[in-house]
Amino acid sequence: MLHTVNKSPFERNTLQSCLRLAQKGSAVLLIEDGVYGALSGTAHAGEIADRMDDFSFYVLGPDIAARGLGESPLIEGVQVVDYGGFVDLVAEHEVTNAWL
Amino acid sequence: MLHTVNKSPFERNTLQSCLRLAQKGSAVLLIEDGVYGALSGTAHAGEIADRMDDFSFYVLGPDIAARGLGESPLIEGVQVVDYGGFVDLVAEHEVTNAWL
Amino acid sequence: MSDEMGYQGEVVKRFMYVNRKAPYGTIYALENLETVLIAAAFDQDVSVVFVDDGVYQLKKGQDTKGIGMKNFSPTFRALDDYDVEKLYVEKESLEARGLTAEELVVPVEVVSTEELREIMAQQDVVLSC
Amino acid sequence: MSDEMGYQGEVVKRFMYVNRKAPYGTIYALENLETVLIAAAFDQDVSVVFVDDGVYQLKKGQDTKGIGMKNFSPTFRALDDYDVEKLYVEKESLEARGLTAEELVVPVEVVSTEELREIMAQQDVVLSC
Amino acid sequence: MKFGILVNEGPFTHQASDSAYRFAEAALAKGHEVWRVFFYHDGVNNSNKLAEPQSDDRNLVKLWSELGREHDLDLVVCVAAALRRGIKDELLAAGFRISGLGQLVEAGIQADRLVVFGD
Amino acid sequence: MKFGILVNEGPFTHQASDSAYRFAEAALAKGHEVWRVFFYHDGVNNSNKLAEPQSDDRNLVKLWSELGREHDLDLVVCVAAALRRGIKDELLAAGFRISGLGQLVEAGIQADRLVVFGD
Repeated sequence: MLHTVNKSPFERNTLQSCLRLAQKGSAVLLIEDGVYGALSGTAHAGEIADRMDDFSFYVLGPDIAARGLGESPLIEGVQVVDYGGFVDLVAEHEVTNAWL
Repeated sequence: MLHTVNKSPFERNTLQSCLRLAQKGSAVLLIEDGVYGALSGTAHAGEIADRMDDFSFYVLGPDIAARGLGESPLIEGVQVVDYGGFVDLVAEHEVTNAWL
Repeated sequence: MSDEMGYQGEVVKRFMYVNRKAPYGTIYALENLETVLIAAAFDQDVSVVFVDDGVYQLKKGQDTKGIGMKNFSPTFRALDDYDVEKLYVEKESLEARGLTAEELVVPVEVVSTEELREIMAQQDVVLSC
Repeated sequence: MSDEMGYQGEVVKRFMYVNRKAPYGTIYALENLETVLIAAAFDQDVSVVFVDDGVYQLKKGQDTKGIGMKNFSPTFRALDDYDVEKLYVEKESLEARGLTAEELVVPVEVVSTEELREIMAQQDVVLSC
Repeated sequence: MKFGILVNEGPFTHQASDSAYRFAEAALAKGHEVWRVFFYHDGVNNSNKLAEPQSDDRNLVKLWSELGREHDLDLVVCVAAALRRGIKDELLAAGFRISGLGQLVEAGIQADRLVVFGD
Repeated sequence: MKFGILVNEGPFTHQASDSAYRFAEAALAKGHEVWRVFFYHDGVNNSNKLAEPQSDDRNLVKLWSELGREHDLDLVVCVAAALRRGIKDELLAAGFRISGLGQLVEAGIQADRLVVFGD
């Protein structure tokens, strides 16, 4: 299953809920304000860094660039995709679950 | 100053930010989904219970009743007001700050 | 895919609706419930999940007269008439809010986080809100 | 009340705009900025505060071409032309996000939570979003 | 006392407009003046007269219009926010008018209290 | 592959409609089919042809209309959500149609993937 998260982990509990309820082996794609969760060196970086063995993490590049984070270090192992890569991820997984 | 909080403390960081940035002696009124913060016996009850000496806490009764919490125990010291009481609180404080 | 044929020969899929938001503060709970009813009317295999603040949607004793909004919680009791019988509530979400299953407007199956993960993994379509 | 007379004999109030939301995910940051500019045009005593995810509004290097939205961060640099010079960023919010003042598009005053409480307590009108 | 009210969200989607309406009603009942209600962000959608909620639900557009008529309220819809969202004069319910953001600043200046309802 | 897309928020207020649009565009560019785009909740506001954003901003209503025309997309606005919010036939931009929630369920059944964008 592919899970998308579009909320900042600083503002809402969405990322936490996704990571609690997603099965190991799932893919998690961070989009919109969710991309802040992919940054290393923040107070919430551990939420993803600690689960690197359980999930494949992706982040939407255009949303990273829009927010001025193009040069900011991401958590090691998070893969950057564009909208085409987003489409591929949806196609590769039988179900997509958007955590709103 | 009167502060209003309309978000659930389970979902967002709004109540925490309000309590961090409000001056001691301020009044805090919980409305809409913010009323969940006034319940005792929840995982977030401590956020308000621990600050009872610093702030005067109020909760909007109609929002409590709407959510089926009319019989639920509130944190000790939280005062229930109706919309008229909300108006009085605004009138009594020179400034109202809505934490959205 | 787990598609199977319904009694009219139509495709039946497993639809899961995940409710994570409290009622009344926003309209999502109400409008999501409308979607659940329609999916059931289309004879799909519908599950409804309540996690996080979504469990508050089911709290007994809602009285919305004071806020002028419509109390839609009785509609949850109509789900049974639509053969929507798979209602799951996450134990952890319930406990964090100091609630018990007895305080909810309809009978639900209280499941662990691990059980819910399993159920969610078996769906064809998941709609969270 | 702290009303005083402006240069045209009008009432001047202390308006504080508190930005707590990240840019682009929602429109609040952009539309709030429009309000700040208008308040300044009315010769009010305007302060702008950035806390929580609001500090992200000021991050340098925003490039919105890929999402098709307008990059409004340059407008923060125009605040100076409107004599909006009181820009406060909470130190705690900045540090939690691993950011420094050098990474922001405009010079700001980085203040402690305690200092911000004091500044907020002196306002006549506070608009948070 | 003179109150200014700011409504930042559309009807139905968030409770903000409901809360603002109940607050305005209660303030008027206590003899206060509601000096202006300003609709910003999605709040501009509160003025759309085509809104037709289910018959057993409240109609916030009508409620605001009627409260405005009874108490001669100044219901101002922000022009910039409205244009963006397709709220034009031809959609305005009775009692609403479209004007600039300056009207919000003016409410902040002239009213004794400004109370904000939003998301 | 056949994609269904659900848009839950209005234009401008949340990025949801932008993200959905970019996703649809990318899916079409890769040769996938966008079987239906369903607009629910505040998403119905994406169909309001009166929307007039600033000239240097994107116009999401037009973008959806144009994408719909180029690729013969089925852009469906939920009638219940639309009525409540005052979106009627006379406001519909080219290419949108109003229909029932069953069209969303049908998208879930018929499409290989349903992707949701919202708040």
